[in-house]
Amino acid sequence: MNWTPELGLILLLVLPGLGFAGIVLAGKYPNIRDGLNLAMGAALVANVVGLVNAVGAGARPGVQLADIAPGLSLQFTLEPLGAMFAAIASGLFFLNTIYGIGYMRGNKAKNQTRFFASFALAIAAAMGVAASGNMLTLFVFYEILTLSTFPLVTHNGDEKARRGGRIYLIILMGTSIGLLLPAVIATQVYAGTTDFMVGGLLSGHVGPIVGSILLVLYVFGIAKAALIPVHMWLPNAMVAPTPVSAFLHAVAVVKAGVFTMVKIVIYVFGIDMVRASPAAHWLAILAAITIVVGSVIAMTKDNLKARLAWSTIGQLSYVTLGAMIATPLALMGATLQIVMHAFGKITLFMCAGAIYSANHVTDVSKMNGMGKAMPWVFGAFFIGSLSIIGLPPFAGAWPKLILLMGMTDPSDRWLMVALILSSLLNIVYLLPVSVNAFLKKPDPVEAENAHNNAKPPLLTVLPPVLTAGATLGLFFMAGPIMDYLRPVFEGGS
Amino acid sequence: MANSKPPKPKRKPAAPAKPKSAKTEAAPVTDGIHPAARPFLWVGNHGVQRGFIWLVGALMLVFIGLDYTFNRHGHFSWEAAKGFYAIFGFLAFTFVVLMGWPLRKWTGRPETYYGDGPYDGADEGEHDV
Amino acid sequence: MMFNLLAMPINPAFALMFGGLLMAFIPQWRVRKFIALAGPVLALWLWLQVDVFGSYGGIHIAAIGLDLEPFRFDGLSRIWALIFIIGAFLNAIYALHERDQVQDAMSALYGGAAMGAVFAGDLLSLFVFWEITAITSVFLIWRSGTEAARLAGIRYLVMHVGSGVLLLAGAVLLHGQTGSWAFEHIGLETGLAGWLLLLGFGIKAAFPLLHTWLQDAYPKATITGAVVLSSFTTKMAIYALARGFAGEDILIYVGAIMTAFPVFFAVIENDLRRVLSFSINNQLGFMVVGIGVGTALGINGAAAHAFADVIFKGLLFMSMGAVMLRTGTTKATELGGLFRSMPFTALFCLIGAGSISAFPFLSAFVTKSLILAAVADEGHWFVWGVLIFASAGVLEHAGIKIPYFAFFAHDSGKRPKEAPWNMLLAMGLASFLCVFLGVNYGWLYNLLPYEMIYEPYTFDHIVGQMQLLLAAIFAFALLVRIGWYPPEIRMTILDADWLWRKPGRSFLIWLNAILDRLFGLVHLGVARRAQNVGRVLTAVLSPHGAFARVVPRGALAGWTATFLTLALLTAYLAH
Amino acid sequence: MSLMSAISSISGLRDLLPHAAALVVVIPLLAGPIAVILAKARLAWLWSVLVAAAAFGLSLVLLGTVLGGETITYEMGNWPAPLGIIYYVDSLNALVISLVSGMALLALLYGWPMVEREIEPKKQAMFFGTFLICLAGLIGVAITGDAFNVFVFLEVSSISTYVLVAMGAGQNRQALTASFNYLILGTIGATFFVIGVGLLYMATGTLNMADISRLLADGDNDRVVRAAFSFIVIGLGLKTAMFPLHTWLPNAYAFSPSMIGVFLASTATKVAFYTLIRFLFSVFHAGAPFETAMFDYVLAPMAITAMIVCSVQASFQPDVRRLLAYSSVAQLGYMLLGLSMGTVAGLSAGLLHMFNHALMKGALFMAVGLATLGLGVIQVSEMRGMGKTMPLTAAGLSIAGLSLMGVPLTAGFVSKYYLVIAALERGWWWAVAAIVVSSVLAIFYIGRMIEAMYLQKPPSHGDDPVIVVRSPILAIVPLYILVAANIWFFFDPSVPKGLADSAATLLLGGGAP
Repeated sequence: MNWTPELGLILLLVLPGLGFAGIVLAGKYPNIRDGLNLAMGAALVANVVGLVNAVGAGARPGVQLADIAPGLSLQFTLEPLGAMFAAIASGLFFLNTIYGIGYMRGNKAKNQTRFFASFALAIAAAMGVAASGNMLTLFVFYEILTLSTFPLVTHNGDEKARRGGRIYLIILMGTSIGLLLPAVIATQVYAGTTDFMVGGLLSGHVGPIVGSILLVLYVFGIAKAALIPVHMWLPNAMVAPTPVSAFLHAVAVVKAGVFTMVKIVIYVFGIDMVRASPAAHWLAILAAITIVVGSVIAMTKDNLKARLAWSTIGQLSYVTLGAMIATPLALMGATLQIVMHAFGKITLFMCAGAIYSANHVTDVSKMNGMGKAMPWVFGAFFIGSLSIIGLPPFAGAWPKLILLMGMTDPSDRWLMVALILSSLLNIVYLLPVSVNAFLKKPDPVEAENAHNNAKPPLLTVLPPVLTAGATLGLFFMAGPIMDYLRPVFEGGS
Repeated sequence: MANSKPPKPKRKPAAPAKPKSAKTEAAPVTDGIHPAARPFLWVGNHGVQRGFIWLVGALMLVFIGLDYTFNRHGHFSWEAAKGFYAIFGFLAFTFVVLMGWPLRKWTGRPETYYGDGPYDGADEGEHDV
Repeated sequence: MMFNLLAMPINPAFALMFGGLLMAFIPQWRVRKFIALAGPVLALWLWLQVDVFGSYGGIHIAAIGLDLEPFRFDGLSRIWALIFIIGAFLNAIYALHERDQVQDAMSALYGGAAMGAVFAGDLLSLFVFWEITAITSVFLIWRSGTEAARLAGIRYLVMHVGSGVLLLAGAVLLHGQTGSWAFEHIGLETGLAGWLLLLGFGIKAAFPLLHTWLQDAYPKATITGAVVLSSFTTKMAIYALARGFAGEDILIYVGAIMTAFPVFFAVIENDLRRVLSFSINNQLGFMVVGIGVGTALGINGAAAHAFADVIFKGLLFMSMGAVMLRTGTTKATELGGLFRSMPFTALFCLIGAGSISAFPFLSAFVTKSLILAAVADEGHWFVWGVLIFASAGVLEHAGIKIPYFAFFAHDSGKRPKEAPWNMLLAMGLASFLCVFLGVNYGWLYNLLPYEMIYEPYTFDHIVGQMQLLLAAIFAFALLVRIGWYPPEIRMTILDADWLWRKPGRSFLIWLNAILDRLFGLVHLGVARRAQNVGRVLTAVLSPHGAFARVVPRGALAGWTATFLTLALLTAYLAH
Repeated sequence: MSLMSAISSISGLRDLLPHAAALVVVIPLLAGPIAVILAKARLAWLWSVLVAAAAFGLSLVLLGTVLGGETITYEMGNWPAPLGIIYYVDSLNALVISLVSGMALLALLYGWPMVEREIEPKKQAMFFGTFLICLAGLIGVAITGDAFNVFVFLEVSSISTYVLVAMGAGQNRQALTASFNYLILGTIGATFFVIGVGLLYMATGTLNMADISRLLADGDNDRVVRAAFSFIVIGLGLKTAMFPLHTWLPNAYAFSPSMIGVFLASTATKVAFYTLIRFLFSVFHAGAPFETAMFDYVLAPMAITAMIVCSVQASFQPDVRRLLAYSSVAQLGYMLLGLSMGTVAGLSAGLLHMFNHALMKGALFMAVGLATLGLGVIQVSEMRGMGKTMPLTAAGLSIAGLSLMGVPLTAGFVSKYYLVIAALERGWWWAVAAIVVSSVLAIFYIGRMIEAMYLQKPPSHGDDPVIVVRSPILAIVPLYILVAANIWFFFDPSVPKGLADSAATLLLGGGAP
């Protein structure tokens, strides 16, 4: 059978499904299991590469999975935005799998089969989100993503993990069923369909007030995007093992949230409508507040993963901010932030996990002087930090620039303050981690601790170093990426 | 090359420093002297340093005197005043130095004030002194 | 994106940056040192290759309509690039004895980035290089390895990245207004955009109150690091100001303040490298004034003075670095009488001191006077007076204090070795350049961006300058003699950074505590409210609550009847 | 689609079974006493299964006929209406009848291991007999076209239900009180209903529903008619467990034998709900002012109150089955809400939810019954670790629970989706809000169970965890049939949705029975 984009679209779900089956069946034989897992990841990446090329060449493959009722169908259509998300998610998933294998083996974790099986389901869900052709399908996979990551969040199985998992589930399910679903259904009622449409499927069907209400429902309903006050699940989900955190923050979950955010602005509301909506302005302000507050709270956290979690809340509100400002440039910046942040943040999380694997240290204040034992890890962390801060020549610089370019309208421009402040705060809470590791003398008591010189497993060092290198490479790749995405934003004003 | 001998005025005999310097002068360390510096050791001489002020004073007077040999056509009228630059320079310098006292009173703090610890080259160099 | 590198002049900045990247991966120090020296030489060669002013090798990004001009060669960028090349070369020699891969790589990258910024024809390229200088230079501070350096480095980075982000914001706004990214004259009439850009440039140019990173970080940098740092960052900012804000009146006053205030601090500062940092501030003030005046003479003065400053300020830092290398300190209280064992260093230091003090036949004499003349030409008598005053102040701290307390004064008894040969060589070359520029000023004047007619060596100029300098030296001798000169004491002198290092820090700590408490209260409040709601709900709805209590069956029947009545009423009343 | 065609092909049998409409009631009614006579429990059970299967088969035949676009009118004893009793099948009750007989079959399959443990051996045959009579009563209510006949079958089913509930006394003596309460309130309801029917007879002189409807079409301002209307609504409301007349329900569900809990939860209130619809829309006329007033001021407010209050109550329940019972009252609120919209879309959504709710609640009660059987679980807190000890049951319970929450990929999503759409079309934003709040509350109370099952450690004796409990396969199969149905009807809801649509169109389009 020849590979066609339509087949590729189906394979997006089938490959992880096969992977899931393989992992479960080979559960007793860790080497075979992990081999299957990697093979699945590689096949998925290859498949996505094919799809990305096809979409880049102008194809818009579509497949209808189930037709439940008129206007109610599971429909896949891949466009550049989705192709980009699929590429990021599958690519980083592959790296994260390598890393996860190293991490879980290095830490001799329990229930590895369940762990990787859940991962396979979650990546399937993420692929589903990426390829959704209508809001209903997106919603369905959005929910599956929540459910399939739940066992991952609670993987450690202790009281803390359960509490984190409970909050994770309550907030994500509560908002999605309570806010997002009514919004989706209302969209169906007003527009007669939920199929994504260039220019916005709601435009012309609803007035500004109903539009605003729907926008608010959508924005808070997509709690995965972690806008204050629906962000609390994210810090609480930090109880999970590090590969999960990396997956939540950089590969799929939060990314799926902000991806959905961009998607609804472009295809459900349409840029013009969001721009005209009074609610969007306030939501943009809220996003700006989230950016600053996330950074400020990140500063106060000594636990590295907690710090990174709050950092994600701040960083991904860039996307929401861009989406709510809704100029083509702001949206381009927002979309680019999804890509660029992914590489930066996954680097940081993988480094955090590598440090933990080496010596079970989680607090920043106890990492002083560790740079000598783990130069590559902390070097990668440093590069990742620079990218997150948004300094050239690292990937994170582009989205900030383009976002700023999209914010020059006088009514928006003062929101730039949030971005500027955020960059400075990022330095304060991110850079000292690696700088202290290299420069600060360890506490004498800590220095006595033989663990301080422990080395992390190789498989946990290699992936972050690769992604750190990628942040440098992506800085120079930004042009092609933007060209690729351009058709999406040309539909707007 | 530099046409002015750099100033080497008299060292103020600071009370706590005195025993130390006396000790140094009592047992001059000749080992550390650079050969190229030997001809100029007189510069460190107490008398020379004390007398330096006269040299500078004399030179200053000479240049003030030169003011009388021509009419300065500067941008501002006061530039033409004889010895303007000397007076301005003297007053400015004195003012700057004397302001050091109150300034130090207001802004001086112990070295450990910011709690950053010492920072003079803890790790570097071959401090063979 | 595409690069058209062939058959076109190549940006000399790439020579340095490429070298820096190479060095980052080369552990053999000899190879690195060779690259470090070859980089500036290659850059110079590339610099010489460009015959025609223009912009080369543009990059176009279609998706967001972005045109980048990373290499614009014109009168203004030409001279700045040259001095950066010279600076990089001298610094490389000065660092030959050092075996630090990080510093080797970062110094070259940093110098290259600074040069890249100078060549940037658009604000985005400028931003990119602007930020790279921040990232790379901070390593020169951190590598000294002290706790103080680490903290100062972080503060430094915050301010410098902040400067870059302000620049970016301003650039974006400007682009919104004009539709162009080109880095040409900006001016404050562009409103917010202009102010943001000015602020961004101002941080790196160490405007008053924004200057503290300089005195904070430079003295804590490594020995070679301080020398490298003194060459690039601030001069790059001066270039940006000259390009973007020439003729802004506000700069005249900002510059005047910059020349004046550091001299007071420098008097009582004990650390000689910190004294030099204040001196940088003061010298930048002269350049800023020149830019503020904005005439051909003023801009030329700023350019020429920046050129001279890289050399003589570098020389002074080099001499202090040598002292530091040999004695481990640059605190005036610990030093004195070093001329006995470090005569060459002392001599070079004196030349540097003379240069910065603008003794005739040394470099600053022919450059600073351009600025003074420009100010006077425009009739700013008060500012002119401040500059003359500041010149006396320069003499005090840079001309006298540095050499005097390090090499003369009372004998500290320290007899360190003379500086290594490479340091002496670097200092010697710099000293030579100081004299060379002071004498062959025509060569420098020819490189300046604008046409002008000016002759520094007039009789009244020489006499006036000598009067000023000698009277000031006389005052120094007198004050020391009568004991009014403030003695050197080891202490910290507060500066504007006190604002954020003390109350600012306390405020943050306080804010954090308050936020914690606030969040706690909110949580508690929510919890209490929830508890109350929960209690009510429990009372009504729980298995033991009012609703679920086993009701007597009669009551149930009654209740049903009531409900029936309600239904009947509804049915009857409807119409 | 495939399901629909499959059913249509069965409809070819209708030539062989022209009397299907009568047989579907008569067979179980007559088979009930036979079951008692069989005396041997296992034999009685087998017989019951056979009968239920036959009833189900017959109802599928009827369903096939209706899907073919026909309606069936069967004259009992060939006495034409209005003198004789006629049975009448259209898309509305075809769905209900299939549901009732299908659930009866599944409940019986599921019930054997349960009954074996829960009911005294000598009462078992009697239990199955009563069950068959109850089934006949419920089908009869649904199929008859005669108002008084409705009352008769309603009482047949009710009285047998009281008995069945009371048989839970073997497990818990409270079953007797619960049954007695049920009996009192059920009787009040029946009485109100029969008063209403009497008043209707007074006003129209006939008991045939079609005739009543025709006669009422003219003079609907009659006070007698209005009184009849009120009595019937309240009477059936009581049987439907409409808030606040639901107080009999939680205990009746909670203390009855497991199998009866499953059956009642998925059928009894549904049949009453059907009857309510039948009277509201095809006996009375939806456009009548008093009916609109009743919808707007009584039914809709009570519906959303039920949706929220009972969901909160469910969240508080420590007892699993009471939790599910309160949830049922809340879910009935959804159906009443759809009904009270008075639009085709609303009614259709209500009917669809009725169908889906039967599937999910049936599955939930089955799973809970298994949990009780295996681990002695009565309280939510006792379900801890069930994900480990009873993985299959726990998984089934979770999926059905997700369906109850209205998560996509489950049938519960589809009906809530249509309900929200109907509310929006009607402009009832507040109803949408209530649905949302109630769904979120459902997350809470279902989440409590899921959390206990999967996130808490199983109970252990010292260090040894309680070993995995094997559930009887005979009980697991029907559970998973329902679970699969919950998923199936997300992807292909065409049969119930089509029936609900055509029923709603028929009822509101003024089509007389």
